[in-house]
Amino acid sequence: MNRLLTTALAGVLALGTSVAHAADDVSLQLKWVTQAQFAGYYVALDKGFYSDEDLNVTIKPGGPDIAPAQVIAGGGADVVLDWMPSALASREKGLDLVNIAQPFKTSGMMLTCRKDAGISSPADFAGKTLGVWFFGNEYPFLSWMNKLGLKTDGSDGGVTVLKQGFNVDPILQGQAACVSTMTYNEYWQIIDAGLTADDLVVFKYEDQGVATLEDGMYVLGENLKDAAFKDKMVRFVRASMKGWKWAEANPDEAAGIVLDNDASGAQTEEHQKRMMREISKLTSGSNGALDPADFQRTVDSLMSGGSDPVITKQPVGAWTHEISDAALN
Amino acid sequence: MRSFAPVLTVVGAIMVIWYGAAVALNSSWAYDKAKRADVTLSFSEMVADTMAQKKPLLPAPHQVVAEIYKTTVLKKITSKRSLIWHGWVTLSATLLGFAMGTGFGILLAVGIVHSRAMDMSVMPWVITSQTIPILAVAPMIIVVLNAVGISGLLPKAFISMYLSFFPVVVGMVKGLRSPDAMQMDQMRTWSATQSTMLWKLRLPSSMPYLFPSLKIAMAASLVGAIVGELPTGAVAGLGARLLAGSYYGQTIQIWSALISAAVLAATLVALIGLIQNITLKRMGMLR
Amino acid sequence: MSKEVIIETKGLDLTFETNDGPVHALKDINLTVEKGDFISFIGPSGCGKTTLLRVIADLETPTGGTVSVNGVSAHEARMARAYGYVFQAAGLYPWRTIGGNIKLPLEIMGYSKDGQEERVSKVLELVELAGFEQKFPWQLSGGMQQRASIARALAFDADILLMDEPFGALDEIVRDHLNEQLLALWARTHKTICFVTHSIPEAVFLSTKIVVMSPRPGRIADVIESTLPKERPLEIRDSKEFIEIAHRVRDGLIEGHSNG
Amino acid sequence: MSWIIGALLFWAAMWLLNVQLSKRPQTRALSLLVPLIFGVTLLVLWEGMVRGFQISPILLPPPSAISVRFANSLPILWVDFVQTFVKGAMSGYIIGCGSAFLMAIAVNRSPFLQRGLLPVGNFVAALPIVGMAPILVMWFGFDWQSKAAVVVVMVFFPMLVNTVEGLKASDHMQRDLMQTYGASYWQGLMKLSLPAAMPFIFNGLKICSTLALIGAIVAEFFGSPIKGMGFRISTEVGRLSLDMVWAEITVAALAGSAFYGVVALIEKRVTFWHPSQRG
Repeated sequence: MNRLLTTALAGVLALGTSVAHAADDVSLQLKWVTQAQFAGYYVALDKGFYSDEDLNVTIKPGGPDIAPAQVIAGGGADVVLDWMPSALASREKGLDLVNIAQPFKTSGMMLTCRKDAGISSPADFAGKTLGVWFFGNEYPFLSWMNKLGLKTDGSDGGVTVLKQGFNVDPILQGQAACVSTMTYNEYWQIIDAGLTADDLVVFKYEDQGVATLEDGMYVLGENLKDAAFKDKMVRFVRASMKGWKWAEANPDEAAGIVLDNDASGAQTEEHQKRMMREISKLTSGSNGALDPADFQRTVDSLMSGGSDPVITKQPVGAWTHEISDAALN
Repeated sequence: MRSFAPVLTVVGAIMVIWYGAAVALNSSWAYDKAKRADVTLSFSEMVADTMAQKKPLLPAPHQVVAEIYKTTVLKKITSKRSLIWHGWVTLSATLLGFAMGTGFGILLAVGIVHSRAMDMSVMPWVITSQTIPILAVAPMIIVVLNAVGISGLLPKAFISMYLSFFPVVVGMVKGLRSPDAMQMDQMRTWSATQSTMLWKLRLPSSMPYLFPSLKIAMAASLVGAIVGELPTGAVAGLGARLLAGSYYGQTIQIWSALISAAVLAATLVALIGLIQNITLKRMGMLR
Repeated sequence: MSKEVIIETKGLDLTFETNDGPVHALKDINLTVEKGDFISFIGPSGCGKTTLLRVIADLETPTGGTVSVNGVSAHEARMARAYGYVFQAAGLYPWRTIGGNIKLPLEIMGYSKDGQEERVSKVLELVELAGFEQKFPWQLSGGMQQRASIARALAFDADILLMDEPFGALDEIVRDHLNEQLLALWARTHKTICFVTHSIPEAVFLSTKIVVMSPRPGRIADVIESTLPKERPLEIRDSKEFIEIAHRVRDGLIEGHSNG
Repeated sequence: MSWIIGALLFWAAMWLLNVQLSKRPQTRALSLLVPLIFGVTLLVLWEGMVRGFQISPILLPPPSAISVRFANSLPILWVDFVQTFVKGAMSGYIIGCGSAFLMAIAVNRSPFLQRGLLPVGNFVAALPIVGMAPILVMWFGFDWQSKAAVVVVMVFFPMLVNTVEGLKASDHMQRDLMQTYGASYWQGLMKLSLPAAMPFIFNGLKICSTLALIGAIVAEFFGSPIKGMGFRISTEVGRLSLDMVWAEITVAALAGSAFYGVVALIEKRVTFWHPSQRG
């Protein structure tokens, strides 16, 4: 109700300033719940960067069972945030997702293990239980295990895979030797729960050479044929990147803005501030344009899957610089 | 007083078990922590620790009560951290879904009672519909409804409706068929039409069957609203509190959301009970 | 030469505590039942006749006075399975066949399997239900169900039969028939029967002794010894003697009522 | 467009057929045929609408695609079925209903406990127990044990309330009769209270049979090994294999209906004497 009111108000204000034409509506589907991971968009909304661009943006929080690709296919959003592997897999299913901007330069994904479970290097994984997120987030893990030559189907000599819920309980309870974590989020939940950095070993996907591109902006290819839509996206990307850079420069304020927008009221200030700092490390290297080399590395890693690759053929037209070039230059 | 003492005893016993379980479940974490800090815990220190952990496996009752107090009384109702606000979000979806489910259920029951074809073909599928795991379908329902431009309260209410229409159909089919042959024949001697029979005989006689069904439907509707909030992300509502609590390991928050949901359910069911008493008394069906 | 006393109550008193205050159900009941008697309790509803029967059966505990059955307390008598009890309704278990229902008390009392079969067929013959052993109660008419419930009360060796308005819900034709059968049964088995009814002709036709009761509080207004012979065809109800006794019962009822 | 019109026409035709069929004297075959025709009609309508409106298979696949996927994925579906239904739902159902039954018998002896436990039981039965799933997964680990635990908690109170209610169902006269026989408590329980309670007990068992599968599937959303119906559903939605998701839902519906049917069949056998079954 509150949000409706604010958007309505924003609409009225926008009308007041530029009576000539109404603001363009854009809806953005996040990949996960409202948190500092998406600070750039909330900053852009809060600081008026979107309305400066004459955009009326609605941000839809995600959740564990929201598949952004499904939402955009159903027309529930104009832009979605997704991970490259999942987006490419969706492309193979016939959904024409195109990356228009990539604010995240580096991956924040890692596998966090307990030292007392007897793990010091990836060579120790065999026979252990590893917690993994599914729902389209399992692809980087699967290609990594492939690279290590470890089976994930539960057969001998491989690893036992556990579908991790949306928390880090399995490692706290000792049900898994390792769990998937993000540098900015779950890792700190483990620390908050009482384990110390000395108790843990972390393997960053970035360091293992299996990193994939996270949290890119994707739209439907057919929409890009529409000039008006393209123009809208150019403005959207420009405002969003402005938001991101502002968030990097003012992490504490950005975290505050995120907290204001969290409808669940479950986030804590401490956690969000810390998350914002970690997120800044991941976004700082990007101006918003996708680096084709990063793309190719992701594709190669996904196609190297031996008998069961995540994607089977070289994707064509999965990204474009058209929007980011127009937005950033 | 006679009826309160046993209830209080049982609740008291549950509390004792709860506290005992809290100590038992949380103690290993307390010892773990102490071991890493290189101190030894006395028993009383351990118990004190298990009562006051930030993220206990099982929070002690007073921690939950304190959390509920903090998030209801001490927070402004409009605050996003207020449980009352979240309760309201869930309640509105529950009530909307309940109303839709009840309406749909009654219509379906009327159809089934009046048409043999409907009775034979629809009824088995009504039962089958309840074996579909709604949580699995919930995200898809929400996405599909989104695609046709429906979002916000309605998708959740649809899930509530899906769960709540079932008991109403079952109860009302029974209720609408409850007038005996003599009463029906009596109506026929006055050459009453089907609709007169429905309004003057079938519906009034179905009331004692309707209300128990409504109670079940209300509880089911609340479950539906909460389930609807789970997969749609931690946006708002008690389900979102549950999810966010689980996501961040905030067990105290999970329990306080659970208990609030329980209180909400109990209140709603009691409300229907009250309406039931008043209605049935007016209709002379209650001594 | 006096006969053996089977049931004896002295100064029996029973007060129920209800939400609307105490209800004085029985007051100062003194009663003696001798072996082979057929006693009827008659009176308007609420006069405590059923309650009195239930006290004898140890289904209610009196608040004052004593009851002895077969020379022991009512409780001991119940534990010794001294009587069979027939309720107002047949009260057969719908999930058991007629045979199974009659076996029920036998199973509880630990009769042998063979003994059970033998008794079932014997009592079914007594109540003229032979051949209905495999039927379920709901497949039988009301009168047949009530006969089955009498058979159930007869199945085990109890010398006393307590019957609480057993034919109250049946129509007159069936009732007459069952009354005749009951008399024949009584003659054959030499049981002592206590019978609650609110029908004057039924009481007079069946009993050797009629206990007239009056309400609020329930007490005995009159005890009438029947002078009718043991052999009683239905036509006896037209005899002068019968009508005379019926008159006395009616007078007793009216008097008890006006005193109350 | 032709798909939509065709489907609607088919719907109308089949409905008329059903109306005609239902007017005939009722036979066993007919009472199976009519709902079957209705079910097929629904599927045809679904197929027609999906094709006619060209709904993306990522949103809603047509039944034909689902059945193809179903037929091609039998081994996976079987593994998931065993994991979720046999291990999770069934063991939880048996433990939950069994312990609730024993508890009810224990409570039955004490009117004090009955008066105390019934309101509390009713309160808990109305609880959104689903919310306990994350907690129980936290306690009992991620494998089927935690799913069974969720099912136990879900079915316990409905079963308890129904059984306690049922044990009180024998009427006064029948209990007095047991007294006149000088029957012991256990004799009274075995010969009277339990048989009389059967309709209520089966009511509880039927309610719990639908709850059990839902509980087991929901619990898998909060952490699971990489098999199970709930795991597959949530994972395949993420992979946009909606045909697989619907294949699992089909399995769930089939298993759930079959389970319900078996319980109902046993009920018919056991409570043949009850007016509702004599029909």
